[in-house]
Amino acid sequence: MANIIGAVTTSHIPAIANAMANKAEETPYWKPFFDGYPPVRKWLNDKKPDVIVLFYNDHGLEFFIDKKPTFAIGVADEYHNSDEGWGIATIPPVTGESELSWHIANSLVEDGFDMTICQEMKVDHGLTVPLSLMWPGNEYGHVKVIPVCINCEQHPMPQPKRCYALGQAIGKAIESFDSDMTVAIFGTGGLSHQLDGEGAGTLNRKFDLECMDKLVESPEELTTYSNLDLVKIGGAQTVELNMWIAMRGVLRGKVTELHRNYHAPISNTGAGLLLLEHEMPN
Amino acid sequence: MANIIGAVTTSHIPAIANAMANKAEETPYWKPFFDGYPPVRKWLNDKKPDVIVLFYNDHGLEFFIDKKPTFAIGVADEYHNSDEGWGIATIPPVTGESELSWHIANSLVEDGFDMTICQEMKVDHGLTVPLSLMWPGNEYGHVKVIPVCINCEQHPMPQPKRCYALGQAIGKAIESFDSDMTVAIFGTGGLSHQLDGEGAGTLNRKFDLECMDKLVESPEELTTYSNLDLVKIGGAQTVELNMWIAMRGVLRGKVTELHRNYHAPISNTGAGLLLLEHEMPN
Amino acid sequence: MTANDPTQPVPGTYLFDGNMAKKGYGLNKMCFSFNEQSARDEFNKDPDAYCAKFGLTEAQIKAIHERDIIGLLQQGGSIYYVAKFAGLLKLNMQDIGAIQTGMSLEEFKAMLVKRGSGEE
Amino acid sequence: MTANDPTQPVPGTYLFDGNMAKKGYGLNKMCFSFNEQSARDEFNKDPDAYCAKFGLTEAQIKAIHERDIIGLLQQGGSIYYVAKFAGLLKLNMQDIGAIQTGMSLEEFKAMLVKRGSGEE
Ligand SMILES: [Fe+3]
Ligand SMILES: [Fe+3]
Repeated sequence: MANIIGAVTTSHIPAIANAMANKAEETPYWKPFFDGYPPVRKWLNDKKPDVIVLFYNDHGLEFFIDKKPTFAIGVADEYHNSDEGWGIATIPPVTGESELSWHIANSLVEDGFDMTICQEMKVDHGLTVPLSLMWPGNEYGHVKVIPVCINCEQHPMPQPKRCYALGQAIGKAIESFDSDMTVAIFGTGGLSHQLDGEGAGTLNRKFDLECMDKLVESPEELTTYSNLDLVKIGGAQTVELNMWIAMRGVLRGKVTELHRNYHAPISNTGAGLLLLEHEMPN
Repeated sequence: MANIIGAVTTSHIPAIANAMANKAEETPYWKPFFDGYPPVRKWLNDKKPDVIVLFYNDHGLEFFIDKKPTFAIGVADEYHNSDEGWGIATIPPVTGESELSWHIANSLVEDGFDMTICQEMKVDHGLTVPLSLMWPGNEYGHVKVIPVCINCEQHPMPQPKRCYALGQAIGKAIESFDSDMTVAIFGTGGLSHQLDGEGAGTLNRKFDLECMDKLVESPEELTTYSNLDLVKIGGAQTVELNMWIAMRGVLRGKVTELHRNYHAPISNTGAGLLLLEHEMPN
Repeated sequence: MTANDPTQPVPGTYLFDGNMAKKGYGLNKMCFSFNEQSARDEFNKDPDAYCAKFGLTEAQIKAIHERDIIGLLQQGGSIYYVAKFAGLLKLNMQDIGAIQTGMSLEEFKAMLVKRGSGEE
Repeated sequence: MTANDPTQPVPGTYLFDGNMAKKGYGLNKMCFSFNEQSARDEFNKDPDAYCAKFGLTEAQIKAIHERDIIGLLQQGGSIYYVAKFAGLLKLNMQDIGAIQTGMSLEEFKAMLVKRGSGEE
């Protein structure tokens, strides 16, 4: 069975890509954010996971509302980034892992998850910014990435409890894959923020910190929120918490927090970083 | 609440459209097939359902395997047919019912069905042939159609039990829609057939007739089949039975068979026709 | 915060749901096209002709002309696609945050810093 | 029935699963394009150039040349897209049924009639 070695959560906003492009990591504005990352980079370099299962949301690069999937999974050997219209640099191709991807897709559909299965899919900043953050200089070509895309744009969106169940089903699928490869899980996006409306700039530090605690210790509590609850508490785009919740669904047994950072605001968002390991029950 | 008044199952193969275009309905080959339809047409003309929820599968007009949804639902006000590459005539636009469509989509995602929601979607013979069959001369413009598209092309496909559950959830959604409109359900495709491989021409009359019996009296028995079972028993494309099973999930209480026809072969398939009503429990 | 749209469950927020997705379909499709440089160029050359191509309503065209972000949301714009229009105008998320809240950019940023530090 | 591919769970059947979908991606993409008359015309004008455009493998190009339906399936073709190639050749489902089973069209139809009547 493939071995799930741990998980990472991180923000994925485009402003981070611009800060890196402009070498602004050490400026007073960005330093408290970027200072959180070295321990996570070190963990990734030490543990060298073969595969990253990465939960993100597309922000209108690959999917349009002509045909909007609730859950999509990539099953390709390679994914491409592309111009998103606001001038962040396009990053090099991302390596896929089609065999494990198909295994997961088969298992998910068998378990009643109605995936949209993608052999060709452009990946946007939701997926690329975390890779650039973890492997500066875009040195991520050796890592195989499996994109799992959750609708965070158009209501109806999958509820937190459904996203948690998706994570659990993906965990089961990975564990049943006949291989000794190691897998790390990324939950990206969030935390509290609102981009649109007179409520733009909504941000809830207290809630974000509570979420990070609960994500480690009592994730089931997060699954009692509805998406509308999240919008009211943290702002319209706080629904991106669903990617963190999905990530947490993959982990089993006792979960240990190895590292944490929280800084707000970065652009309009509360930026949380977690590094987690779990002890699989036998 | 909207009122589900009954259901119809029918074949949807392109050869039917060609037979109608060539006015071949009365030829010895086609007569036993077309002779089944007048009672169903009469029922539709008498009952005049406002809306048809139509389960079908796309055969490579709208969806390609670059991004293949397990379940898709249309939420548009109009749908267009288009050239499918083998020369069946394109039919006039199909009227949609976006308000009820969105209501169903909201309810389904809330209930944990991971729909791909489509505001723009070309509909192929899987949807258009049943309309042409029920309203000869393509006089279907007054009926509002909600397309529900089930993957029958690429494995992994949703299992029969998942399709039945989808139907049940759609039934619940329709019943919770605040309107006095009437709704009929169409399950299309099937029954036993195989188009590809040395096994092309597989057809299982006995199984088809059993399916029709079970569909009326004991649909749960059909949900114990896997898709692989269906392939083995009736041929590779027998998985289209899933659209009939989904239709049956929508019905509740005592189901009455008002009319039945079965004729095989039509082209490569066993062609079944059923007209069902149900008595909603209070 | 000025608008309290009674059809919206959260004040100051335009939930992008089925109603909005239907209302804003052409507008969002136009903004989605701005992923391509050639589309941005074509829009810049003749905004009205480009809007017409996507069947925008008069209210939507007016909001595009006036760079009225709130107006675009009210007319069914999804923030993800409206952001691409903002990108074309060289405005980032904080710029449009300021525009929508009626603050100066500095005020908007100061509000975020306050909220981020838990002061507010 | 000749082929009994040991990787296939049902003899005479090529389940279109992930392996096949990956293997046949370019081939199916080409056949999907045949929904458009312009694509069919372009293929007819120069089949090899059109196959090259979609990166078909040598085995796939050979099967296209030879109108080898079984070969196309073995090379990852999905019957729904292969049917569009058949349509371009003016072959219908029964024609390709006969080709695949190695029967004449009349034999294939007679087999279907027997099965349909429950005789077989
Ligand atoms: Fe995001
Ligand atoms: Fe079909």
